[in-house]
Amino acid sequence: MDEQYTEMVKDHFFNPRNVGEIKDADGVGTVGNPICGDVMTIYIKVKDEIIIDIKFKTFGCAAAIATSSILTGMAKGKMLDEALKITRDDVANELGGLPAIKLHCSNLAADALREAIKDYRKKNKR
Amino acid sequence: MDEQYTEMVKDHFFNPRNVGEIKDADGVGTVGNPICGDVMTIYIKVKDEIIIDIKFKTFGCAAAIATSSILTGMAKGKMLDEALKITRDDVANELGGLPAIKLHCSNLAADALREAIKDYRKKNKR
Amino acid sequence: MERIYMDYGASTPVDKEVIEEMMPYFDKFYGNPSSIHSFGREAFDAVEESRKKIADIICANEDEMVFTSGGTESDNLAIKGIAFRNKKKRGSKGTHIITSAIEHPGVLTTCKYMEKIGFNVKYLPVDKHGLIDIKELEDAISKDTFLITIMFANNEIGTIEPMEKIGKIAKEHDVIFHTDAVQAVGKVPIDVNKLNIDLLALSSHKIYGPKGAGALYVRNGVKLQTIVHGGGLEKGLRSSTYNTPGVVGLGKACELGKIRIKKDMVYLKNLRDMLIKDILKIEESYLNGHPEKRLVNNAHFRFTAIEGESLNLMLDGKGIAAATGSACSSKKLQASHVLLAIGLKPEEAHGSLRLTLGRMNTKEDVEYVVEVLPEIVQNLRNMSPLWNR
Amino acid sequence: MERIYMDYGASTPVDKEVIEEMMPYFDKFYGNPSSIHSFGREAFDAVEESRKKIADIICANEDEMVFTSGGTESDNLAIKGIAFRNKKKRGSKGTHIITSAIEHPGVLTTCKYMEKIGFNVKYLPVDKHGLIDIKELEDAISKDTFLITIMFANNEIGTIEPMEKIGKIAKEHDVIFHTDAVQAVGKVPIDVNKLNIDLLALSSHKIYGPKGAGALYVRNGVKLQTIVHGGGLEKGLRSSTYNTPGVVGLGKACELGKIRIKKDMVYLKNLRDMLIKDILKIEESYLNGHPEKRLVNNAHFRFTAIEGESLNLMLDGKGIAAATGSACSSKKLQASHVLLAIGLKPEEAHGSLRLTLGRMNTKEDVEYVVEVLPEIVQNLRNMSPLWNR
Ligand SMILES: Cc1ncc(COP(=O)(O)O)c(C=O)c1O
Ligand SMILES: Cc1ncc(COP(=O)(O)O)c(C=O)c1O
Repeated sequence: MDEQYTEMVKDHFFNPRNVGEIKDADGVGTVGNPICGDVMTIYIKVKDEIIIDIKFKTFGCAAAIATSSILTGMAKGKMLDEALKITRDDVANELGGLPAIKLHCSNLAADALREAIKDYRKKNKR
Repeated sequence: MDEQYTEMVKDHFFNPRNVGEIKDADGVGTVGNPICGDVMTIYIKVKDEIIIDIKFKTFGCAAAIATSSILTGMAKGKMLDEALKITRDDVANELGGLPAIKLHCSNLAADALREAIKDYRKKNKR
Repeated sequence: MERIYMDYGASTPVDKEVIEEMMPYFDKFYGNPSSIHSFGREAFDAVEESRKKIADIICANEDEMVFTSGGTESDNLAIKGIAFRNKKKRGSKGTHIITSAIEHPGVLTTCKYMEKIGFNVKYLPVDKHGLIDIKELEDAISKDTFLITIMFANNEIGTIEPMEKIGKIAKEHDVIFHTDAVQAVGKVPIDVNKLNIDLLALSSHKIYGPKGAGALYVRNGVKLQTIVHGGGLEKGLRSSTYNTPGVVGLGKACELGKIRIKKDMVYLKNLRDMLIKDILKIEESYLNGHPEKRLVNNAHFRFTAIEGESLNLMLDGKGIAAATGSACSSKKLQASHVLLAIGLKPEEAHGSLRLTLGRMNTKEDVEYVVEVLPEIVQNLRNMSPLWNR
Repeated sequence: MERIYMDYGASTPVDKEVIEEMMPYFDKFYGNPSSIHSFGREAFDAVEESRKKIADIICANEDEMVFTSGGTESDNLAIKGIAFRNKKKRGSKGTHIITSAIEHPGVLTTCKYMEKIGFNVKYLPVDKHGLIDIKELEDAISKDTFLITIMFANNEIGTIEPMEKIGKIAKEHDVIFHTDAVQAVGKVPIDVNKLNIDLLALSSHKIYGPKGAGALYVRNGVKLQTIVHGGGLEKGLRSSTYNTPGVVGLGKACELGKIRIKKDMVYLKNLRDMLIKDILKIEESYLNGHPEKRLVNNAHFRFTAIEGESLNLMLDGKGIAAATGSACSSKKLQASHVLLAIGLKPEEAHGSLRLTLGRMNTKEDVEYVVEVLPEIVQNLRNMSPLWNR
């Protein structure tokens, strides 16, 4: 019945990495809905198919903020194809797990990243 | 909601007066039923219409024993006609009250005395 | 780190004097109060003395109090107890219950269950401050209405409902009136007779008593069906061995509550108003609940573009314990029904913060909260895609 | 006067170690375990740790335990919880419940209520020792039977029912098996899996824990309807703020119980057998209950021609706390249903004495009781019109 946040979640919540906007982002992805209590925007800079910079803005609970923070760290420096493979489960695992009820609703970062990559590819269609 | 025994009840329960039998009693009265948990027998010696000795035997709860004890004290030395006037309420009052649920079921002493007097009068019909 | 507790609405520490009073009943006077021996009698006496003290805080008679395990059970016993009396005993009444949209789950979930098993329930709406409309209440009453259950004071936004008027209407229409007064006891003077209250739920752990103890006031003459069947204590209304220490603790808490209420009210209101005044200086911050008709210890806010769980955890990181009506902090992941009922949009309800004060709070506590909060709100807004300034 | 407590079956003192464990949860870790801040989390952790300890004493999983306010509520939740699941969810089962004639009122009164609202209940008789007949149980099962509820050990005469056989039959017939184990826990080793028990009620104040706390074991997969509606804790099975000190106390009591059970059993059995041997020397005294299949701490007697309340009060006068099944000591003024069920006549049932031993009793206590009792019995008999010798 353990429904509490791990130390890792707390660390990323209290000291979120890569917070902010990238004004001249190559791709931007937003998921979530304020009515449900979670909105996430991910900004990426891409060079040679590599994510060279990534930032996020998140409205949501501690899980939403922590998953945003860790996901940005996981994605930075990755090839886009590799980054697309990051799943919600990967994110949760990297954080040492999430409370069951948070697993689905607040764990949106991987989705936002996929949206950002999609946005980048749309803009940069060959 | 006070359902506890008064000090007076406890005194008469722990130190019952007039316990016993009168072998050559002039009147004997028994009331109650072992199934209900209370049986009382009152023995009286009568001289010139006066109760000159009285004893009891009681099977029953503390209230039954205490009421037997105090009743015998109240009746001793009384004229039969006076003794007949002793009611259950008189007995309960003399004890400083009884718990409500004991008021009716265990307070049989006055009835037993009446039976004893009736018995005496039957035997000594003029 | 020093910690500051401002969540007295969720639970209170047990008062030292209450603990002291309870202690002997754990291992000295441990007899079962129903036993006839001396160990039982000393426990029985303590239970009955406590009954008087508990009745006293709401100006009731001691024989009108039924002990329960808490506010929730009291609410359940009140509502189901009246409803499950067979129809004949309820008189010519039907199956209609009137309640409000902002009740505590102890009442609300029970009412939803009653609907499921065939009763009809009217959930009165509230205005933007959380008040029910008396006219609407009166209009809702039909010949089928047997129960009005409306809380004394709301646990989230602190709004105090018009008890006297509700009581008057209930009496006029010969309808039983139950109130969940869990948050009000000790913070609002209560006289069940003046207010025409028939049933009243209270809980120990909100008034510096131990958890796991509560009581239901049942006006003499009002008949209930028990919901915990057994040996038949409490005139058959609630079975199970008396929780002697719990009852004694609740009794002492009520006694202290009665003595201290005036001082408490002035003291808490003063701290509360400091909180409200200073917190509302934050940009796009709003007070929820009624500006005046509110519990002296309740301050409830919302902040645009941030989410309550995060806000509360950030405060927790600074040692401050508070609460929120955010969906994310609840197991059901739904925004507070109270905040929605006062007309907030879900996204507004998410950004809520409840600070509930208690006897142990000081001016310094308030100053610390007021100092720390703006920066946290700012940090979260800087992180929020909904805050575009 | 020195007092001797031999009514552990009615309630126990709280163990010093249990009190110590509980204390911080009154005024140090007083947060509501459902709150998200640090005060809440430390309380939550304590609750969950206790859950493990409680599950452990009956070899269950921690997620199979539901906290309640005591044994009575656990029994109510078990029986009503299964019964009120709608028929479809109960499967093709009907409305038939099987119980025994000697259940505690927590079960018996609930069953009587179930009858009143349309269920059918079979009350299995018992033999002169208080044992149900397994064959009779099996014969009573029909396709409509959805619940067997038979106590583990009887609270009056101490008889231990054939749990393993009942469990086996329940399983074979696909019927839910609930047992009221309030008196057995800590005095009989229990493994709910070995015994095929689906639901098991236990109570804290019978095992040196605090009053007002209990638990219901609910086998994984067994679905219940809640009886206390509210915020939806305990997987929706039991709402109301967690009684943290109560839960912690129950947890510690279970932990100690598990550690000490072997020693306790030997120690208590030894004292009990001394009691029985010496008390049966009294003329026309009889042991009630089973000679072997009985709780290690239970000695239950009857004495011809005397009444139990008087006997108990006389013992109380000598500082000895005991119990009786006499009508006169009960609010209902009826002789114990258990004593009648084992075939005693009402007048025999009146003369009963229950001595239930506990950890704090000593050999000296037993010696004192054995010394004092014969004289009291003699005095009462001398006073009794039913004793003619
Ligand atoms: C208004 C209100 N009613 C009922 C309750 C339930 O009380 P308890 O936790 O004692 O069951 C609470 C607190 O949780 C409350 O605030
Ligand atoms: C066998 C049995 N079941 C149930 C109970 C009720 O337990 P509680 O007093 O905790 O409600 C008791 C004790 O009173 C008991 O002995």
